[in-house]
Amino acid sequence: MSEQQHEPVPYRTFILTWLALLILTTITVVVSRIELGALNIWAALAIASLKSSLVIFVFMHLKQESKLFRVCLLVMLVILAIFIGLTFFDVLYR
Amino acid sequence: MNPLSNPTAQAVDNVLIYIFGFSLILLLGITVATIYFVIRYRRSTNPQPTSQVHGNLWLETLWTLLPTLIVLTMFWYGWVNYVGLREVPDNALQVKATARMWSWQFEYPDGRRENKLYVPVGRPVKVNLISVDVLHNFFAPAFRIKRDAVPGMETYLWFTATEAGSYDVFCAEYCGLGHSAMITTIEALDQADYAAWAQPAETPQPTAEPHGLTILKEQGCTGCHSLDGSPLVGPSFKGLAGRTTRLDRDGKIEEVEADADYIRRSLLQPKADIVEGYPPIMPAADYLSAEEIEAIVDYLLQPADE
Amino acid sequence: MSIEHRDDTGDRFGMWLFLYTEVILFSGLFILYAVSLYKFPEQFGEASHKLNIYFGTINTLVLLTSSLTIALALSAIRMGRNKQSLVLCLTTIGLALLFLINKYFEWSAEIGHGIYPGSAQLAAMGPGITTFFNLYYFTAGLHGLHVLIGASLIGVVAVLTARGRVSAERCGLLENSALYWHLVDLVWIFLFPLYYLIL
Amino acid sequence: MNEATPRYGGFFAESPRPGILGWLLSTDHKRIGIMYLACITSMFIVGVCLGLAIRLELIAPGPTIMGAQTYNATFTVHGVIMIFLFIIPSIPAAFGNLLLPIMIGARDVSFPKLNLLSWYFYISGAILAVIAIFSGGGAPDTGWTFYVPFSTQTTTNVNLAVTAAFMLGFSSILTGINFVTTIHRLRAEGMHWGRLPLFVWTLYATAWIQVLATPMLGITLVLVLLERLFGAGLFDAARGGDPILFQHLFWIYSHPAVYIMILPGMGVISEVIPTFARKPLFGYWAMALSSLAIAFAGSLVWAHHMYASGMSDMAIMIFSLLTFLVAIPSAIKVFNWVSTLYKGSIQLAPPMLFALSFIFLFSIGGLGGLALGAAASNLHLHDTTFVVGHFHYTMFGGTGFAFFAALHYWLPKFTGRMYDHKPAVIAWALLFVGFNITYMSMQAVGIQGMPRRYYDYLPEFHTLNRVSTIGSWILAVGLIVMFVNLWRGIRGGRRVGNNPWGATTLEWQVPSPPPMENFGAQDPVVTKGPYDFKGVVADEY
Ligand code: HEA
Ligand code: HEA
Ligand code: HEC
Ligand code: CUA
Ligand SMILES: [Cu+2]
Repeated sequence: MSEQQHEPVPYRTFILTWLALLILTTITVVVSRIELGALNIWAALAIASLKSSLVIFVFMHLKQESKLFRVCLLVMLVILAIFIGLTFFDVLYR
Repeated sequence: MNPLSNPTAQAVDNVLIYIFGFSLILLLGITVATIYFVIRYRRSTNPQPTSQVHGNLWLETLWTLLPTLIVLTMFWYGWVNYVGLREVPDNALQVKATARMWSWQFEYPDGRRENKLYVPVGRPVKVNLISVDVLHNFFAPAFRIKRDAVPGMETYLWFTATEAGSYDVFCAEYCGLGHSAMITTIEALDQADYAAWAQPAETPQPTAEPHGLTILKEQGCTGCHSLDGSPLVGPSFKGLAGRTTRLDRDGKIEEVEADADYIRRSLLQPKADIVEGYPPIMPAADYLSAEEIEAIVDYLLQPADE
Repeated sequence: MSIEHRDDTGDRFGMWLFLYTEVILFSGLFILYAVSLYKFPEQFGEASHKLNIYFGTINTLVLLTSSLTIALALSAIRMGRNKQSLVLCLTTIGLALLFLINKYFEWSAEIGHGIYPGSAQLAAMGPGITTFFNLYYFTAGLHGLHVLIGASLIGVVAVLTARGRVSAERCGLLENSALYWHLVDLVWIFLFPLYYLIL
Repeated sequence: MNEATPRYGGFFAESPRPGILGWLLSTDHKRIGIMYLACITSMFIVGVCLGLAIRLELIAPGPTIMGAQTYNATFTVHGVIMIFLFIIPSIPAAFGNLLLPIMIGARDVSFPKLNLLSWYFYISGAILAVIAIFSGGGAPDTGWTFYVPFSTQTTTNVNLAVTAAFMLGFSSILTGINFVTTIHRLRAEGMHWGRLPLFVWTLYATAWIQVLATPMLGITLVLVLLERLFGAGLFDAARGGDPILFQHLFWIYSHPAVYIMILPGMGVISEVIPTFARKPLFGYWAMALSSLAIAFAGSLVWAHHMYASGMSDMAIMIFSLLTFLVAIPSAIKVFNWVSTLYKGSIQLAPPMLFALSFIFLFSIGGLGGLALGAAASNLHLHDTTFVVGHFHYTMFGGTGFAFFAALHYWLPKFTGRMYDHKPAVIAWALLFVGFNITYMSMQAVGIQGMPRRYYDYLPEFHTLNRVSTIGSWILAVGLIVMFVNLWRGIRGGRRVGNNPWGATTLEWQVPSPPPMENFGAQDPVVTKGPYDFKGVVADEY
């Protein structure tokens, strides 16, 4: 079962990630209180994506998983982007 | 699909013929090849396969690229002709079409309302579609045009009748019970007839039907309510006057004498009291003016004269 | 019956696939959100001000922490510290409950103001705002449901750990429940700014 | 199988549990596959009988055998049953479960218990759907597309129907997850990607669509439900909603779904044709990759169902272009099938007949799809019976005939018995002729402009409709002959060996019916490609 299980991740890695997430959360809240117009939403999304990639790669051990896992994740995200993006070809130009 | 001379139909038919033509050729090619191989290489004459080839890069690239080109031309031809269907000539006659379960109403710039779409021959007509309840679709096969009527949104289409005559209009978006009955016609009149029709009749003809009845027909009430007692979606208007209707007030049945304000209520808040055994689908007729409603009430209440 | 045959990587892979389906499920609601935001920008801003940002922020912290604890629980079991792992699992469940309790108070407050799907008051606020709150309730509700499921999964894991059925060699179940729990966290990471923070 | 002979009974005989429980609680992929096959076939029979009723009603203008409400309910239920209960699970869930593990040299799928669970979701969905027909407010009358706002207003059992569809979607998702994982993790030693049978490739592509598209259907249906329960107004224009958005969400799933339907069918054809041409499939990699290409491109084109919906013209241009791109991989497949026949040694056994007619019928359907995909011509053809013709050609003429081919091809494997060939050929002829009469005339009347979902029609459409109805009777006879013949074959057909057709994929090397663990003591080691016919002999012919 060598390839089946990966090495346990040391506690501090997780704790540091957690701190990073907390900091990012405060950043979103602060940024959202500044009036940036449409930028607000993009900033929020950018930070959220950053946070989620932290969760995915560290907490969910994607770092240790084989390439297959990352490729599949990519496929899913591409499809997701297509679903949302192409819908907007209608909504934006209606 | 008889050849038609009007512009929209021609635009669409070009594409149809182009694509069907290609498709026919391709289909024939494939079928003939298949049948030929099946006969030529049948087990009885060809007991052992005479080739074990796994593939052929050139052939495969060929029949990847060829279809690509073919479909791209199809796409382009389809698109350019579609653009033509969306660009309305600016001298177009504007008509507002209201779709409701299950009837059409056409309103002209001069405020006149009709259930059939009367248009002059030779002049482009722009139909602005709206719906008051669910999705409907204005489909005129003779002009190859089709567009949904969407509640809360205005859509449009245009056409030009090149020959006088009467052309079918269907509702081509499923809208429930009366979907297949939601049919009307485009009446294309040549100049003289159209002029005659277009000028307002100042003196109402002696044989004019009661005003209320006209409204009922205009408003598409008759789409759901028959005048001859035959049951449609809604109860028939025949003998409505003084009829005691059994109402279903959420669960408990009540008997009501159909009098003036009952009818007003039925018109303005149909959901308030539902006639027993009927679905609660009657649209509120609050878009009617007060006198229109009175006219309807009067008409419905006058005793049925035998 | 198929013979006892074990493939942890396969199990994890299957779990990831399942998580993808969850993401797509929520994405449907996010498409609706995006389109409505595009149609009613200022109504959305106004509506989101009606949401209590403190509840939102606290819940974010709670979920992030719970993600940490469950991740730690996995490391712990891998290092053979089953007791610790059990404690961490229970903490995670505790945090999940805390999250739900928060939600309960938040929602009852809003419902107290007569703001809930189909309420007359909401309808009175006009199109954009109604859309916002309906979407908010459905998305948050669906997410809450996932919190519930995830918590009970981890509950099962905890019991099995206590019984010694989950251990350094056989921690697949804990691994997958943890994955699921992280997804719950991920959804909230997007849900939070979109509903509580847009101006 | 039930006769009390000491003969070898394969997985039908061996079971840890006796009797019916041995099936209902079995996690063996073959037993689950058989259970799927049984349910799906019965659902199919219900569906086609409804189809027959539809045609009977349309034999003449005006009411003939039913009222308008009944008619609307009939085509709705016909559509729902055919789509969600028959065609989507037909080949993947039934034959996929039966064959996939054996074909890749595995003992079972990755998650046998999940597999059983997904069957239970299927059966509960089926039961709910049936309840929806017979209970309360009457059978749903929305059409299988559940378009709002009508679906949120009608008083019929839409809630139940929607819940049923939701469960069926979940069942389909579980199957998808299972197959993807299985194909990645459980391939036997030596079974690398270049040696997978094409059927496995198509199942793989299908499974990905099931995983990535189906959840969108789930959330859409949930929203319809919430709309009906709480009146949230998310799709209600009056309250800031957008009815067209529903159509987007619905088709984001339901277009990819049509490739869930056709891809496994294409896989079956890619197995049958080489076997009866005794020749390797032409262009293996082109076939494998085009399956993935279809799956991917298929998720880019959903809005070609919405050209007339009031969607923006920009979107129409984009989606029309993408729609045409989907046609290309399909074209590649067709050309490769045909050229596989070249210089083969062709045997017109029943499965081959169905496979060859698949090519013809699917081509007609698909080429019709091109006319629908072009923006201008779609405006004339949209929601006419031409569309109905198109999708019956693709679904029934395509997937349906592939399903029949699979039945004739693999049933001998799983029962160890062979049906009579003469009745099978007669049935095929009847089906083929009846099919074209029925749907060719339907397409023709559509081009003349008859809208679909029409309970009543104008006199000018009468002739073609009558022809179509008569065609459906020929179809009916053909189907009955086929089913009866197959049934007799299963019960009392003559015994055949492990490899009646002389096919090369792994399932033909195990005994028929296959034993519980598929490969006895040790797992197989694969040393050659899937279509290497050297030295393989058929014990038939
Ligand atoms: C198995 C199911 C299936 C399949 C495989 C397809 C395949 C295709 N479909 Fe179809 N379709 C449906 C099932 C299916 N469809 C259903 C159920 C509906 C109606 C839903 C409803 O409203 O109820 C529908 C409706 C539908 C519409 C909407 C019609 C409308 O309502 O306005 C459109 C429009 O573009 C379309 C297009 C296509 C295209 C381009 C393909 C392509 O994939 C076809 C590709 C195949 C070929 C092209 C033929 C084979 C190739 C050759 C013969 C080689 C030569 C070819 C070239 C050189 C190009 N389909
Ligand atoms: C795989 C899918 C599939 C299949 C196989 C069929 C099969 C048939 N369908 Fe289907 N149909 C759909 C999927 C399918 N349909 C869908 C999705 C719709 C859209 C619904 C909607 O609009 O929402 C539709 C709509 C639809 C319409 C359009 C309704 C309308 O728009 O007004 C019509 C009209 O003729 C029709 C007819 C038929 C017919 C005649 C058959 C024939 O194939 C039937 C042939 C079979 C028989 C005539 C019966 C044979 C008898 C038996 C098999 C019994 C045997 C019993 C024993 C052996 C015990 N169907
Ligand atoms: C979509 C179909 C539909 C349309 C259009 C419609 N109605 Fe109705 N109507 C019904 C139904 C169904 C009922 C019975 C249930 C109820 O009382 O609401 C009904 C009930 C009524 C009643 C009470 C009848 C009785 O027997 O008590 C009156 C009066 C009436 N409608 C008038 C009208 C008028 C006037 C119009 C046109 C402005 C109209 N309706 C348009 C469906 C319709
Ligand atoms: Cu109106 Cu169909
Ligand atoms: Cu499609």
